[in-house]
Formats: sequence, structure tokens, C-alpha cells
Amino acid sequence: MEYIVEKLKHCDLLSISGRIDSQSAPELSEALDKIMESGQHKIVLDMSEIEFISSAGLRILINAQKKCKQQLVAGELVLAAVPERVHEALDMAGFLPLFTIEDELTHAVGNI
Amino acid sequence: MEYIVEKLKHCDLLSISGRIDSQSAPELSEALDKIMESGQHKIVLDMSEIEFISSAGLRILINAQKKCKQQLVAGELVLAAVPERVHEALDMAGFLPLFTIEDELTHAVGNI
Amino acid sequence: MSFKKVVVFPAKLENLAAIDALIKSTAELAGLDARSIYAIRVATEEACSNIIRHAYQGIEDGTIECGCYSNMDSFTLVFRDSGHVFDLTGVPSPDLDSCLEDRKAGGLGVYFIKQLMDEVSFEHIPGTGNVLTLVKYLTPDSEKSST
Amino acid sequence: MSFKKVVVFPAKLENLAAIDALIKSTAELAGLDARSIYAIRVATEEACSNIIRHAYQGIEDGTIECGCYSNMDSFTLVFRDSGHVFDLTGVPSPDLDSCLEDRKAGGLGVYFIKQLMDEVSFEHIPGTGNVLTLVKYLTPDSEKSST
Ligand SMILES: Nc1ncnc2c1ncn2[C@@H]1O[C@H](COP(=O)(O)OP(=O)(O)O)[C@@H](O)[C@H]1O
Ligand SMILES: Nc1ncnc2c1ncn2[C@@H]1O[C@H](COP(=O)(O)OP(=O)(O)O)[C@@H](O)[C@H]1O
Repeated sequence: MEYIVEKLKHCDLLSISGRIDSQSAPELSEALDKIMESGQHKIVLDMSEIEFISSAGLRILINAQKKCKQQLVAGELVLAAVPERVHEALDMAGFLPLFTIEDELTHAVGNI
Repeated sequence: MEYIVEKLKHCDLLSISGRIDSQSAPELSEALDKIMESGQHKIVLDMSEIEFISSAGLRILINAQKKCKQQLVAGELVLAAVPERVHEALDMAGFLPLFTIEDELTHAVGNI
Repeated sequence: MSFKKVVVFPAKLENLAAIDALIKSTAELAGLDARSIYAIRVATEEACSNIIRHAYQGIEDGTIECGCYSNMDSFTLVFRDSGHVFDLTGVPSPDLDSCLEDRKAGGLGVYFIKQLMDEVSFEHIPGTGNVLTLVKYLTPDSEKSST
Repeated sequence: MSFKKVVVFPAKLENLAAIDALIKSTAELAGLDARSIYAIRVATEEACSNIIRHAYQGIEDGTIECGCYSNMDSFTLVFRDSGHVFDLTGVPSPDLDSCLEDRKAGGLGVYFIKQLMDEVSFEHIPGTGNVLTLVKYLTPDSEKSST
């Protein structure tokens, strides 16, 4: 897994790529934690370059979404540019109702 | 010239494509006017698909920028994903200091 | 086409990518369609990460034997370990309908395995260890896309 | 290579795209580099839209004769019209440094023509009309990229 964080006015944009499994999921967790510790709880996750994700990755997403939404001024983790296989995993996990999912990165960043 | 407007929470995203000359510039003007008449003065212009622009197009941009910035709550026309030739025309016109220019559409939308 | 391939890996999280590469290339060789291959890869990650994290919890130097068996009708994965005995076929489905606050973060792995594979069976062979067998049927579609 | 091409267009804004297509294909044929071709296209739009909007202001059924002349050293455009006489070579440069509020929206066209072309000359031939001549030199670079 590789990632880049871009700090924007309205949100942080976290772009992750590669393989997210039990081995690499902690890196995703740290990346999200660092953003939240900086005080930003509006996060757009660019998932377009994810090649593989297992339940270990999904676990990180749900935990981050909980933290974002628990803030006094509620934040949100928005999932953007979700590849088909990743979407199927989110569906199988019953996560679709728990996240805003945007096809276009610009919409995600513009609407958060 | 063709265009699409996408209404986002933080701005309107206007994507224009094709040829902007003295013949088609009025269409660009109308598109921008319609957005401003709707009350939105934060506008991101996606220029990535512009094939050709003459001074007639630049004239529209400067007029729109003036209107956006004159608002009580100042807006802005941000130029995004500017092709090289268009950038050269903006430079030649001395417009570079008058606009925020963002390489990435997501940055433009996320920072406006 | 019918073949088998068996490889033993040290039970470490850093080997998950290597296990995935083995399973992926073998499933491609077996002519499975892209959707089935991805399903098998996810099931494998879930099964092997559970073995590494749970079956070998507190145990050093464990191994996972990954066996791939392909024939005309199906693609079978057999994972063998000598860790704690645990029959995942008995794990109940997680609650997928609760609201965000009540939603459990974990407990999806076994569910994914059951959803993604056509047969899931567990056997403990005393003296030898745990045997988890996962089967994916080759659909006419997947056979077609194999040509 | 040396050639010429002359086409007459009705002086209407809707013909700007057709004029552009002519100039572009001719400049490509002349072997100009992409940057020079774009410069010539912009200069042409500025010149022809000024003829349509200003030279023929209040005049119906005007025409623009577009001539392209290519030789080893240069690419020359000659635009002829029979509208109002106007020597654009005398137009002063716009102020490009004022702040946004004071910036004029127009007055860039003639400036662009002068910036983009190597020679700009105007002649009024009584009884015939206005002749605007724009020349772009072929640089060694543009000749190279023509092969
Ligand atoms: N191979 C195994 N050995 C021991 N315990 C296991 C094994 N696989 C699963 N478990 C138990 O079953 C539970 C559910 O597993 P799973 O659905 O993969 O979710 P998670 O691993 O995220 O908790 C685990 O928390 C663990 O207690
Ligand atoms: N061919 C022409 N015939 C008559 N007047 C012209 C012609 N070209 C330019 N002009 C005059 O010169 C001015 C500057 O032209 P230009 O730099 O192209 O800017 P713009 O057309 O945007 O005003 C025009 O406003 C017009 O008054």
C-alpha cells in the first residue's frame, strides 16, 4: 500500500493505492489517524488505485467513519472513485448505507 | 464550444471544451452569467478540454472574475487544469496575477 | 485441465502478498473468470490472515500449507495449519444492519469466505492439524472466459 | 516547399472555425512546429474577428480573402477586406499591469497579433480595400519538426 495526503481547504484528500490486507491495513489506519489528529475530520478517500482490499481494510474504514462522525462538529469519511471490486466488498459488508460514495473525486471534494 | 455545469456544495464546476473564439465566447459568457445569477460566485472553470481560445474568450474570463470578486461575500473564478497553450495566452494577456490557477481539478474544488 | 500445486509458507502477515500471488496465478492458469479469481483471492486473504493472527496466536514459527487443486468442475483451496483448533464454519453471520455506532468493525472475514466460496469445510486431524477446504465451482461462464 | 492557397469567406463570425481549419491545415502542410501553428491560428482569429466585427461594422455581405503563402523561410498570411479603413499597426499596447478593477477586458486582439507574428503590416489600396499581412519566420526548429 502507498498513500499521499493532500491538505485542502475543505478536507484532506487521502489517495491510497495497491494492496490493503491484514499486513498493510495498519498503515492505512495510521494515515487516517494522523489526519484526524491534525484536527481535520472531513476526509475524502480516493480509492481509484486500490488493487485489492480485504476485511482488514474495511475494518479501518468503519472505525475512521465512527471517529469522524463522533466529532462535535461532525466530520465525514467520504469514499471516492471506488473500483467495482471494492464496491462489491463494501456491499457484501453492508457498508454502503454508512458511507457517502462519490464516483468523481471532484464531486467528493466539492460536496464534503 | 460545449459545457457542463456541476453544482457542488462549495462551488459550481463549469467544464468547457472545444473552441472559444469570437463566435462562441457569448455562450461561455451566458454559462457564467447563469451561475452568478443563481447566487453562486465561487466558480471553478475546468479548462482541460479547451482546444483553442482567443482574446474573445479571455475577455469573458476577466469580466466574470470582476463580478465574482465584487460580491459582498467575495467569490472567485478559479482556473483549473489549464492546457499549456491556454496558459501562454493568459500569460501574454497579463492575466496570471489576476487568477488562482490550479493544476488539479480536485485542488481547485477543494480550496475555493 | 487438471493440476495441483502445494506450497508451504511461514505464517507471517508479510507472506500474505506472496500467498496471494500464488493463488492468483494458479487460479488464472485454471481458467477462472476475473470475478471468481478476485473472490478466491479475498477468501484466501481472510483464511490465511485468520490462521496467522488467531490460529497461531501465541505460537512462534507456525506454517501454512496452501494447496490449489484444479479440475474441470471446480477449483479447490486447502489450507493446513497446526495452530489452535477452530472450526470457522460454526461462526454466526455478523449483523450487517445496525447503525454506524453499533456496527462492529471486525467479524467480516469468515462471513466473506462463506459468501465468496461455494463450499467451506473444516476438519481437525489429531496429530496433524487443521484443514480448511474452500471450493469454487467453475461456472460455464468462467470456463468460457478461460479460452 | 513553396506554395500558396487563397480562399474567400463571407465575413461572418460563424466562418471563423472554417478559416481556422484552412489556416491550420495549410500551416501543417508548410511544416511549421506545433507552437508556431497555434500562434498563427490565434493571430488569424484576432485579425478576422476584428475585420468581421469592426471593419465591416454596419456593412452587410462583406468578405474576407485569406491568403496563405509558404516558402523556405516564412509563412505569410494576407487578409483582404473592403470594410472601413483601419491600420491596426498604430494601436498602442494595452496596460497589462493594472489591478483587476482597472483592467480593460478588451483591446488584447491587436496586441496578440503583434506578439505572435514576426511581421505585421497594413496597406489600404484605394478602390480595392484593406490588406493585412502577417509573417511568421520558419525557425530551424520548426523546419526540423516538419520532417
Ligand atoms: N483460524 C482461526 N483460529 C482461531 N480463531 C479464529 C480463526 N479464524 C477466525 N477465528 C475467530 O473467529 C472470529 C471471527 O473471524 P473473522 O470473521 O475473520 O473476523 P476478525 O478476524 O476480523 O475478528 C475471530 O475474531 C477469531 O476469534
Ligand atoms: N479591422 C479593424 N477595423 C476597424 N477597427 C478595428 C479593426 N481592428 C481593430 N480595430 C479597433 O481596434 C480596437 C482594438 O482591437 P483589439 O485589440 O482586437 O481589441 P477588441 O477587438 O477586443 O476591442 C478595437 O476595439 C477596434 O476599435
